[in-house]
Amino acid sequence: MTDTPASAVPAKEPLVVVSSSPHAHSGASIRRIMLDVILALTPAMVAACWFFRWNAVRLTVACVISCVVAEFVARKSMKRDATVRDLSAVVTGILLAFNLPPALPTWMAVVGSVFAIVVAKQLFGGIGYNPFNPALMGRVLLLVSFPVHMTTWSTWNIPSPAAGVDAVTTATPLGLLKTTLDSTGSIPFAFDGATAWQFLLGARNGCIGEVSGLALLIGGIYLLTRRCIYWQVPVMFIATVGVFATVLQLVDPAHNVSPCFHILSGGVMLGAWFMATDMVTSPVTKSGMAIFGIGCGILTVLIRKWGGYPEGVSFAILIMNSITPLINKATRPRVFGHAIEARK
Amino acid sequence: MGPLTTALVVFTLTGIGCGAILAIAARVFAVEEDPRLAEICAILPNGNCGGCGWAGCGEYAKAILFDKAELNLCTVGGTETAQKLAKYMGVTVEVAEKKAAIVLCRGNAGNAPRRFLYNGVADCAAANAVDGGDKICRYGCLGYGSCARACPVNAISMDGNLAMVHPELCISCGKCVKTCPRKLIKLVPESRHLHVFCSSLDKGPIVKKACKVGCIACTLCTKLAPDSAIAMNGALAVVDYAKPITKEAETLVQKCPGHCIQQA
Amino acid sequence: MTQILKPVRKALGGIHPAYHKELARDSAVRELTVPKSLRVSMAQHLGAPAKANVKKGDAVLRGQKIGDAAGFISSPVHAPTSGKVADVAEDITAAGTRAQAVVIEPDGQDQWSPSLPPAMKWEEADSAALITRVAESGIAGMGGAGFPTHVKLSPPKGKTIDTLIINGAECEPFLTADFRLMVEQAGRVWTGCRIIRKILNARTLRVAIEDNKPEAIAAMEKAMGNTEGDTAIVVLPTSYPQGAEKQQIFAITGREVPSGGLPMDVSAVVENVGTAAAICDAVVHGYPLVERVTTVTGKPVVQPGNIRARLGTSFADLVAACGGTRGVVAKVIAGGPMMGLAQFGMEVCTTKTTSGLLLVPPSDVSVFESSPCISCGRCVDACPMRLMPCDLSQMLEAEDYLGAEAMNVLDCIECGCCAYCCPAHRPLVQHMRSGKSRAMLRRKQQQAEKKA
Amino acid sequence: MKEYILLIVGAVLVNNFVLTRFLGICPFLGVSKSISTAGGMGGAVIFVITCASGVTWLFQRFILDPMGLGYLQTIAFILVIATFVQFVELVMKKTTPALHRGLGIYLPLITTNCCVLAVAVINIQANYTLLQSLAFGFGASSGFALALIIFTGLREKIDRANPPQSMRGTAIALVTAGLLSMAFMGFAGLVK
Repeated sequence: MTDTPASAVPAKEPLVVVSSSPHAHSGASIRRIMLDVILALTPAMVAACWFFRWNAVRLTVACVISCVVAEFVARKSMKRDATVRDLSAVVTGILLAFNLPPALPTWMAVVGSVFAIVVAKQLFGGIGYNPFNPALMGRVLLLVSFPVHMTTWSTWNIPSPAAGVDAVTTATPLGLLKTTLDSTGSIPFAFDGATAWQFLLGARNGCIGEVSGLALLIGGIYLLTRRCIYWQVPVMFIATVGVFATVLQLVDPAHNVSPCFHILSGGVMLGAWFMATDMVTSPVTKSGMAIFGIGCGILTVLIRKWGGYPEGVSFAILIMNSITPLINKATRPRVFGHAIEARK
Repeated sequence: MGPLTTALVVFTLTGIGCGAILAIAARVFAVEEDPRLAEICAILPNGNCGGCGWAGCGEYAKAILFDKAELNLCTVGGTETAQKLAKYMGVTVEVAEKKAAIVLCRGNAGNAPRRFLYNGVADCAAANAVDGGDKICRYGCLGYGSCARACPVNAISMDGNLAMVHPELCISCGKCVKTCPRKLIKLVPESRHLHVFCSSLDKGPIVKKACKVGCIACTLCTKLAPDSAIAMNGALAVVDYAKPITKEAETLVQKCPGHCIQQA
Repeated sequence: MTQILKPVRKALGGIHPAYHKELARDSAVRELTVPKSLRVSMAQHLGAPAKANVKKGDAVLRGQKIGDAAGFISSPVHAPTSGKVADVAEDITAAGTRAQAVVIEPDGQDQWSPSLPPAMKWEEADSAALITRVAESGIAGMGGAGFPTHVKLSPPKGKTIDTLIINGAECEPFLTADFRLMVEQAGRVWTGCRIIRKILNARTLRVAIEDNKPEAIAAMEKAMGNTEGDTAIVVLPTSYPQGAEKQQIFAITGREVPSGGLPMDVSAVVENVGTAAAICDAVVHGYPLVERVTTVTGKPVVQPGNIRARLGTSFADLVAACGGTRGVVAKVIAGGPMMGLAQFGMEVCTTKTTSGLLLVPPSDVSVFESSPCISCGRCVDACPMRLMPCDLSQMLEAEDYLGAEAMNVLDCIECGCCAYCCPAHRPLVQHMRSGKSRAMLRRKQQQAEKKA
Repeated sequence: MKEYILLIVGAVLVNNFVLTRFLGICPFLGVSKSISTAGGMGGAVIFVITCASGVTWLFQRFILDPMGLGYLQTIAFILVIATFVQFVELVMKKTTPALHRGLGIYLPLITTNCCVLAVAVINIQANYTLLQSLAFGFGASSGFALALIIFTGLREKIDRANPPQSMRGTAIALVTAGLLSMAFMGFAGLVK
């Protein structure tokens, strides 16, 4: 850098930039947020690769690539500027893959990805405009279109009620619970401390990204410290599931499992930390976020307990997505200086 | 009784019963309505298509009567309905000459340089509020296209940072005139093609620095134009569209040293 | 000893930007030699610009009135030095508008006008006389908005003021002018405070300083000595915008200024420390306001510092006094980075409201393209007025001005917290501004219609 | 009691008339522009459908069935419903003109809203008692109102969205309705 005499400063230099205030910026960007989400998903991805090996890699790669390509093609064909660089398509791809069972054929994953990006996101104009979480929309589409494939799991050792005698099943804990309760009216397994630990680490059946609660928790805490998410949504979501499940168990212990099971099984951890906290489709006010989390929790247990599907996290979040605009309206903060009479 | 007769009897009785209920209700719950409402409804096509922007013809009639809605919004009825409505409402349909909007500026990117790089909302009013707009000329077109967005018939296109009106599409609604923060757009008779394409009230030397096309207040045109059809407003020559300019037009265009008198 | 208090209420919203005060905070205020030419704008304050009462060729003396106040909400302007009037012409202001300016060619004598008002014994004067003196001395709020001070000091009948807040928060990043003033001339500031308190007959006096300025707190504490009555320094936690009037009143008294109201509606008045010092000069010495302390800072400035500059000094002269620049200047800002006004060059001149001049190198200028709102809620969290900037900006983008007005766009104080933290880089403040101007326009039209 | 609650919950969530049976789409798209109108329309529909299911049930039971005119059910129901809606409109115009103005053309349109006829017909087909019919009518119409209000909230977001030119307006609204109905599939099986 060379010093220029002061007199030469104004006219000869290239034109200066003039904009409206503020002239400072925190440096936050959508790309940075998405990068943080991807980083936060890494532990869960490692866990997925550990438990499901090749299948996890296959599904994640398929979903990410097809999401990015779908986003690129959609933007191009609509003659709009490319938005692939903001990484939101990558996040959608990873989240969708995390919500798929390990044995799902690749082409189905691709169908889900394309639907998620094109119909649930780009038709509305791209990031920021989609009313529903694209990844969950992709999953629900696959769930209603290919119910058999979407509920085919790998094998898992059931912690047996009679200690020591383990059985092997190809159902998820929630699926097994539902079918056994419906047919025999009893709980198929004991849920003790050791099992809870096993569930937390991820040794159970489920979608590839949802099994390890611990890995997801690490990612969630990272997001919290990076201020990418507010605590209201995940904490209220998980707490509500816990409270609701506790109440159920207290009322009828013979047909209800412990709240710990509800929190650690299925997609609660993944949903609470990564899906329900999706900025675009969740409320903007803190009280709204709390309501959103509570609603997700209630609907999740409602669907698990009385609904036709064994797992309700996806549906619960999507239903709460749909009333997000109403929550925003209802929780609009009182503007400073309003509702106060001027002192006469 | 055969089934046919039963059906007939039952339905006749039901019909009469329902009719009676409604007739009584209409009496009991009668609301006095403006009789003109029914008459306006009669003029409208009553297809309830909603093309006018209201939910059905009845609503549009109410809007005409109470909210002074415009009369030419019915797309189904077209001009005929509009004229009938105008006649009914006692509005004289203007027979004045058709006007078209025109942007009195030629300061496109090549002609009028900028004094800084603007970074912000691409809207003329917003840009004008940031340090007075990014063009050196403080009267010229900013080129952020607010008028083009305001135009209901897409008659304004942006051409090299300059708004251009396509007179054949213009419906002279005046929305662009209201939108332009620099008041560059005027409604002029469509038959007139000679304009002073500059709106700068600055003095000659400043205008010369700011734009290649600009009125430098030489007053030459005021002398050349017949019957003072071009007059000075301070340092700006302005065409008086009430007075004709015919054969002098070409000379004016050639002689203008600021190149701002042009035939559109 | 002086009491040191904590604020009674936590700040609402707000942000913690990078302050960069280290650039200029340790440089003592320097006197700037009178430059070759001064262009004194008549629009030094909010309200109607003053009317020049001199013409080309007139000789003026320092402190002589060269512009008369045009109405109640207006302020006179005085010659910053002695010399000849070279021109009275239209000139561009920092806000990008145009106003009359008196161009003075200094004669180098810098001779005070003999017709300056006499020094006053403020302890014995009555408040009407003091207010007249403040008005005649052309004092306007020196924090940035520039509201004529005498208007603030004369509340309408029926409104009493019980709390006077002296604002030394200086929450704008980069700026250190108020800080240096407090450190170096705490005595002047304190005298000014007492004069204002006398005028208003306010029971409570609070000096508000952010906790990142311990030297200023110490200096003020020393100057204030053994205070009488309900007087204290309030140490505010550092956050932006702690210096905003409504937020400061809320933090210190817990009172909320009603929407569309003024601080006097909650019996409070806020004055900047610079204003207090200027009032001290005007009353105690009879000097009108012809100079101010301003911070010249930013990475491209060779020697960032605080300068006591005459009104009408061009920005280029200010920068020259700080050793010029190095490297490319990509942005010139009059004021701080949060609420300052970007300039197209350095031709604009110092006014009573120029709290600083900030130069920004190209590496720190973000020329951005905004993307759609991703409803992250950060702006809602940061807004000190508890508005919903995200919704408002989307409404305004869709030109739904009525909807925005219904959602209280007029309450926006344009502090910039929302745009600062927006990850989509949306020009939220600019949207708010256009919404506000539309709403004001509509209200004016409505009032006009009512009259008609 | 439990039976009626299940009937209502089923009609509101599981077999939502708009989102799973795709009935009453016209007012669903038409009146979803502002929350207050949507609320008014929802209220009107709840009132009309609940009452109409009672009236049509009685009509079927005491007039059509004894006379053996079951095959004329559709025509008869339309007649009864139309009369009833006209009656409600007259009353509303007199008593709550503001709401009447807000609902505009959509109040008379309830006449032709297939929801009303569907509820009436389903009541007869499912052999509901009068009380069950009323409960079902109430549930179905509440489901309509719920879907309408949720959709109105979404509609505001969509109206500010930026879909490609060909998808603007009703097209994107229908896509949204489709996605919403996919979300509501989560309630499937809630009431067996």
